[in-house]
Amino acid sequence: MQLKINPSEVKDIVEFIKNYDKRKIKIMEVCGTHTMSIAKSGIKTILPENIKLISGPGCPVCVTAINRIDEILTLSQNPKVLIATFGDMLKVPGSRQGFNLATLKSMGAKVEVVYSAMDAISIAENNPDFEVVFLGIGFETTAPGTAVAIKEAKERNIKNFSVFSMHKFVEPALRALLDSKEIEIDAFICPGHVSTILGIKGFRFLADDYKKPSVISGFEPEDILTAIYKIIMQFEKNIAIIENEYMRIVTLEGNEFAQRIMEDVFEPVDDIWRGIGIIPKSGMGIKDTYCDFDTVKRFDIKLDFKDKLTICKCGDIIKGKIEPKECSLFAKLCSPENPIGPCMVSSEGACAAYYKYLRF
Amino acid sequence: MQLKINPSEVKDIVEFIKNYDKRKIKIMEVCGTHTMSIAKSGIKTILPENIKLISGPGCPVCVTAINRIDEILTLSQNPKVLIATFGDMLKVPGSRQGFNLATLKSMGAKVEVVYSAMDAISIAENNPDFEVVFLGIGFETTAPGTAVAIKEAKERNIKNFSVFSMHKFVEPALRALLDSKEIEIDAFICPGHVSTILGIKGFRFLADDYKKPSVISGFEPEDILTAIYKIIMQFEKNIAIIENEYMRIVTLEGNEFAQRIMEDVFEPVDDIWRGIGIIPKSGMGIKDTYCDFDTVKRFDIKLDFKDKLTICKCGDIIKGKIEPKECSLFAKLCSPENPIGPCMVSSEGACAAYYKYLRF
Amino acid sequence: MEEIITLDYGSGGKKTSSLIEEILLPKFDNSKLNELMDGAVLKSKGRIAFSTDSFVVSPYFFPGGDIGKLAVCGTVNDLLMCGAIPRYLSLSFIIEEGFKIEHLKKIVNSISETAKECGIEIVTGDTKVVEKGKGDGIYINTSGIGFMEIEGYAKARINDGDVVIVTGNVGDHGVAVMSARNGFFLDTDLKSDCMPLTNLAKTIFKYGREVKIMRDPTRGGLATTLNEFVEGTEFSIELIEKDVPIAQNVFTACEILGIDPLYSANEGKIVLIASKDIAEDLVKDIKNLPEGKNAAIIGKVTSNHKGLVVLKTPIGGSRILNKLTGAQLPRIC
Amino acid sequence: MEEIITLDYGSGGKKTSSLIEEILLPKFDNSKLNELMDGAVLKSKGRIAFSTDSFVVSPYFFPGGDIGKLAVCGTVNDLLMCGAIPRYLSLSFIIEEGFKIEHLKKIVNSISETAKECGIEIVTGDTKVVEKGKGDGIYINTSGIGFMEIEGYAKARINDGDVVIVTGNVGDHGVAVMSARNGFFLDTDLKSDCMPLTNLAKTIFKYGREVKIMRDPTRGGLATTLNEFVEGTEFSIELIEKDVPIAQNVFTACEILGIDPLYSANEGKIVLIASKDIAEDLVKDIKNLPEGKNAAIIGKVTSNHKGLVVLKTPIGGSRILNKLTGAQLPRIC
Amino acid sequence: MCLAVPLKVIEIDGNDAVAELDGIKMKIRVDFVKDIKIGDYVYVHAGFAINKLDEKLAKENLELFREVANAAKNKSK
Amino acid sequence: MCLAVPLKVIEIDGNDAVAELDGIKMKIRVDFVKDIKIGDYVYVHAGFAINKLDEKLAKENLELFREVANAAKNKSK
Ligand code: SF4
Ligand code: SF4
Ligand SMILES: [Mg+2]
Ligand SMILES: [Mg+2]
Ligand SMILES: [Mg+2]
Ligand SMILES: [Mg+2]
Ligand SMILES: [Mg+2]
Ligand SMILES: [Mg+2]
Ligand SMILES: [Mg+2]
Ligand SMILES: [Mg+2]
Ligand SMILES: [Mg+2]
Ligand SMILES: [Mg+2]
Repeated sequence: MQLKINPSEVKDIVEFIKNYDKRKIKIMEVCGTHTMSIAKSGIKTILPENIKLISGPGCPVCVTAINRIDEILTLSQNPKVLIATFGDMLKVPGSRQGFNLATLKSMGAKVEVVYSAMDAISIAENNPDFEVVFLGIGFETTAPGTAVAIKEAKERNIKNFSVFSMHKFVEPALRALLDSKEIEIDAFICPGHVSTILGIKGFRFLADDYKKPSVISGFEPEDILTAIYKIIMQFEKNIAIIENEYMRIVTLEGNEFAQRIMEDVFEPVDDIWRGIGIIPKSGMGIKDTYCDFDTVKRFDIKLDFKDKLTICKCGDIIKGKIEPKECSLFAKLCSPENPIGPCMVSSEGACAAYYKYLRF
Repeated sequence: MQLKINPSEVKDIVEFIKNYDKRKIKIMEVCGTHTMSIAKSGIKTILPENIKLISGPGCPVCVTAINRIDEILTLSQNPKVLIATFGDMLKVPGSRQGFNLATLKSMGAKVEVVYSAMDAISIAENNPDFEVVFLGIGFETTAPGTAVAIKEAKERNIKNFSVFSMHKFVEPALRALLDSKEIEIDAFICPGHVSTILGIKGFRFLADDYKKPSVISGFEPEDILTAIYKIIMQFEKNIAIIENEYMRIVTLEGNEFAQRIMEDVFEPVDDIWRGIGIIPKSGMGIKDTYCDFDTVKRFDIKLDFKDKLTICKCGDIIKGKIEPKECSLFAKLCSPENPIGPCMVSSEGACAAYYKYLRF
Repeated sequence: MEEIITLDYGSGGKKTSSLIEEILLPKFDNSKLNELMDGAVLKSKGRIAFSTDSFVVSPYFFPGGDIGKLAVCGTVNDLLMCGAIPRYLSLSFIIEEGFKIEHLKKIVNSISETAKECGIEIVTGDTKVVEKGKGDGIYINTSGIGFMEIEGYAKARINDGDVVIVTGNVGDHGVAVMSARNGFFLDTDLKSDCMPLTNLAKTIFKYGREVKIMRDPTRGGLATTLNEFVEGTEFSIELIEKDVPIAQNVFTACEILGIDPLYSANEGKIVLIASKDIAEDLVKDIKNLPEGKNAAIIGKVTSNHKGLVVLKTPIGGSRILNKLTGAQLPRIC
Repeated sequence: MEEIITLDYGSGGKKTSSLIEEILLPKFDNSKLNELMDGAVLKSKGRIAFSTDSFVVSPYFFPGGDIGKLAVCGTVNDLLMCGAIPRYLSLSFIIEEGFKIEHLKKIVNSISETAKECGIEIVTGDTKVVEKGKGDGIYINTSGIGFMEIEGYAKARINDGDVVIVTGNVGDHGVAVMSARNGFFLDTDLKSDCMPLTNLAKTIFKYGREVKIMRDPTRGGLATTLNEFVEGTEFSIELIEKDVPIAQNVFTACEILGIDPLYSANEGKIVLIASKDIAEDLVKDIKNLPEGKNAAIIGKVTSNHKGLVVLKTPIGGSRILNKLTGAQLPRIC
Repeated sequence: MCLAVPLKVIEIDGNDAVAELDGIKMKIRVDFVKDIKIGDYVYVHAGFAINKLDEKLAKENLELFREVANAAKNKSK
Repeated sequence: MCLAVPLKVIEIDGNDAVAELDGIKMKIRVDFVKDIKIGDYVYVHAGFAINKLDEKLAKENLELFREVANAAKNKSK
């Protein structure tokens, strides 16, 4: 199936954007995968001065509070516990310098990288002597998979499996950002895969409630360039609507089965976001029906919601207030080899993307 | 403290024995450590034709029935079990070709070599998730140590420690050999360290009941040569008494404390000896008071007492009926690298000693 | 019972001898090794290249090869990259007890066949056995000696206007091994490119000093090797993303796992910098070899970004291509 | 947190470079290594000796040395035993993740110091990191090249009437390491004899072809090496037990653990066979070196027991001394 | 946020399925993509199909790119 | 059967003790060798002292050897 267009056609869009100088537009790409794709394709290097792309709170690793990381690291020291996690979480630093899952693993903690929540269930079955804890990170795209795993664990009566849910909803975070008024965002590139689950309706609030031109976009360079083009056009036409560029997979209503499974297992709870703080009803807590599979209850973890002091400016970066190079640690004390903040750890973190791809 | 004499003085004893040609004497050295010492010092190469030293049933590894080895190997496959053993037991073959504790360990079984029964207790304390099974082998010299370990485990309420007792009494085996009349033994070199525990009185039965000249001997070449000299002298004088050459440590009554501890923990049970078969009251069973620490009860092992067919002639060797080189497998199919029988495994086994030191 | 390696095989005694005599010597029959001395005594010539590598690949059998083939190719290729013709190899095993002798034989066989293919003699060796749980089946070290053919490959000779050439698709080995190891895929056609670079290198040698430097981009992949070429120099490399040859299935596997083929290891490729004048001819020559059919000019040396490698993307953007920072891991984000 | 090695250090990227540049290069400063190429390009000369060994000693720090010192001495000594003067060394690490960088530094330091002492250059290297639980802290391979000084040490030249010489007490290393490892002892003065044999070997070289063969009796100990000398030949060795030098504490430790010092590894001794005519002089010369003060003639070559080593005991008996069969283990019997 | 790739479904067994692209086959779950059949393309994220990729819509997407490219070209002039 | 070596007792703490010979120190148990004191020699088997080695008796043992040696010498003549 053909999914990509001819490079020469892409060039026409590039050419237009490059030469667009009519107004300043600050666009937030909400999704970390967009951040990554933008960086890898060099889109920032072809944007005119007046168009800025800023990274939003859409890297699940970056928004995870250091409090949670510390709790996970502590849990990993329990000799009965085997942590199953997406590779993304391995190097996120806790509040003690040098401590992360990778270094603790190298000192003996049991940590396995999985590709799917279902893999964690298999690990639990194959390691009956361990308590397998799956780290549930991600937004509405990832959470339904975790929900399936929890339901399956219950059905199959798997006793040594639980989920440390740090799943989050995108909307409350975007609303919090827009409501705070600390920052100016003129338009949004909306996360294509979250939209696959939530549907176009899931991001309508950006246009309806906040009057921000918004385009749901795929992840190829031509997707993103098209989205930028469409945002410019909205400004040209002086309208603010939600558009769907990612039509090959995103529908109006989204994936209702996935929504239903997610709602069956999770319920909105207040949650803390790195650098943003507590956002009401922004986290996905595991419902009581599935409390046997809730790591927090199983290990009686007293979740800490205090704002931990950190020198990292990720919070401001996630909020679009500053660019990575404006953090005084950037590329000095903080680098992908020795990351201070999560934005430098995740390959889709804004700081990592900037560090790796744009420090000419 | 000086314990050894001048080599030139030893030569005088050697010279005498070398030239002694008055009568044929077949002496059994009961103890495997004697077998080893005789082989290492080359005593057999200086004996005249008419004096023969034959190895007795005094190698604890050699006399352990293949049934027990099979049971141990099966037990080692239990993933919760950690076997703690003297190094001696590591390569004793079970009835399936190639299976021994060393090969099973190399495939993942948990096996640790200890120097003392007390080490096994420490291992149990340091590995609370494992069931530590100590393999109790040996005669009256070794059994008191195992008894102390069991008593200590009980006192300190150690829950994951037990002993697979294969400890044995020397006297019933010697009586069985002598009663069987299958073999001719003219005299005995009695085990010096067993005598340390049992005292001279422990071997008096050889002279009193069987009229065999017997000398308790230490393990230096001069000890053994002196013992041989004294045996010759008994024949010359036509007497059969028990003499104590190892006077620096062996007393008339032996070590009564050790005897008492041993009696407190163990009781005589019928036991099976490799190649000899069942000898009544020859084994040390763990008394009911300590049944919590009895591996056999703890793992509900159905001890097998059937004579297992084996091509190995160790039984005949232990009984002094044949010499190693008379076994058709010796140095052909059976060698220390690939031992068929236990006499080839233990460094003090008669076959191993012969193979290693005497195949000119 | 299946025959396995036990600690005894590493004790230096009879079992060690039997391992050497029954499994190793018959496969590496040559008079230098047969002496079983502490080392081999060899004929040498002028200047030599000397290289070493330890191989710890998991799984030790993987699509396209095994640790034995890899261990021979790895050192042979490093010697070639120095401008030398490989001649002698040492071979040292660290085997975990419990390793199947059948597996060892298979590995030894592939070592022997690869060595023959490379025209290299295995002249000295060593075998150690470590306890269960203190290894990963088998680790192999090879060290090699080659006789110098072309001297002076060095980054100091890189110059503005030079071009960057790669002899084939990049990323194959790393992706194939990662897939074989992590079991995320049910089945793939991915195969390691593990092979001796002898013919490729000999073709390149013909261009003498027109070739400035070459290297086999193993761990760290193409991106890391290119960075090593220019770091600390006055020059930068401009890499044209669309010109870098990548097999479609490697590309797809990387997309699924969220990893980057430019950082994925190669074990049968050369990346080199050559003067512009001969670049076309050289690529043509390389393409004439079956293993060079996907060779391509993938970039050029400039003075624009001192010490950096800059990737030109298909949409006309550019970005920095750094050295690898940390092992590549499958990601969901 | 204490700095430790993580998998990233073995990924071939930035961390690998930093390991090399910050920990390794400063200690092994030499122009060949600094190039950081795939291998080193070296001056050679006539005929060379080539040897390899992997070192897996546990514990890696032991009384009298550490795995680093051992790794340098081991290969240096093997080259000397070939009749060569050691010149170049390769160095390859297999490090288990979680290994303390402080420990690595200590080991690297001792490698560097030992290399200096031996007058050998470390010219090429490699570092791999394996997952926790797939190693034992650190394994090291060294391979070495030496320039031939005396050719023709070979068992074919052993003859009836030759004598067997050992340059000092036997069994030290094996017993010291076993004691350090198994913790059966609370405390001992046992120390590995690990050291370069350079001066001893050079002294022996002076006797040219009057020395028939020599070897460092490492794994398998004196007994195994002597067997290797005569197995498959027409000759036997008669060893005089009382003349074999053994330190009192080594003897005692062996008695306690039930092991045999003649099978215990040495890492700083030479055993050799020389013609009778020069034996006394040679021993005198060796004794003049501090490391040779316990040297002794310990036996002779005869034709009595083709291929065997026969031990003459103090009481006038004799027995065969075989090769080691299986690892030595502490015993109670 | 969420990497996802389009793969072709080649086996289905309840909520388990096998998907393939360029010879790379992987087990996936299709719990929330109903009425799926062999030959369908799905976007897979973290082992789960998150939606079907409709061939018709994919074509429309391409057309959208071309329209935008055209419009951009005209506007640039 | 039972290797045992004579070691010198250098520390005592209840049934635990430390014994030494030629600089080699090891923990031993002295459960069944009572009235032990520092400086005593004991025979140690598998970590347990099995008996004290009496200096006087050791001398007698040496004398025994010598007597036997003497007697043997005379008999050989
Ligand atoms: S550069 Fe590092 S410390 Fe600064 S904001 Fe980014 S991640 Fe945080
Ligand atoms: S040679 Fe082997 S098979 Fe024969 S009796 Fe001895 S141990 Fe048994
Ligand atoms: Mg998304
Ligand atoms: Mg005894
Ligand atoms: Mg050697
Ligand atoms: Mg190399
Ligand atoms: Mg290499
Ligand atoms: Mg070696
Ligand atoms: Mg290379
Ligand atoms: Mg060597
Ligand atoms: Mg060596
Ligand atoms: Mg290397």
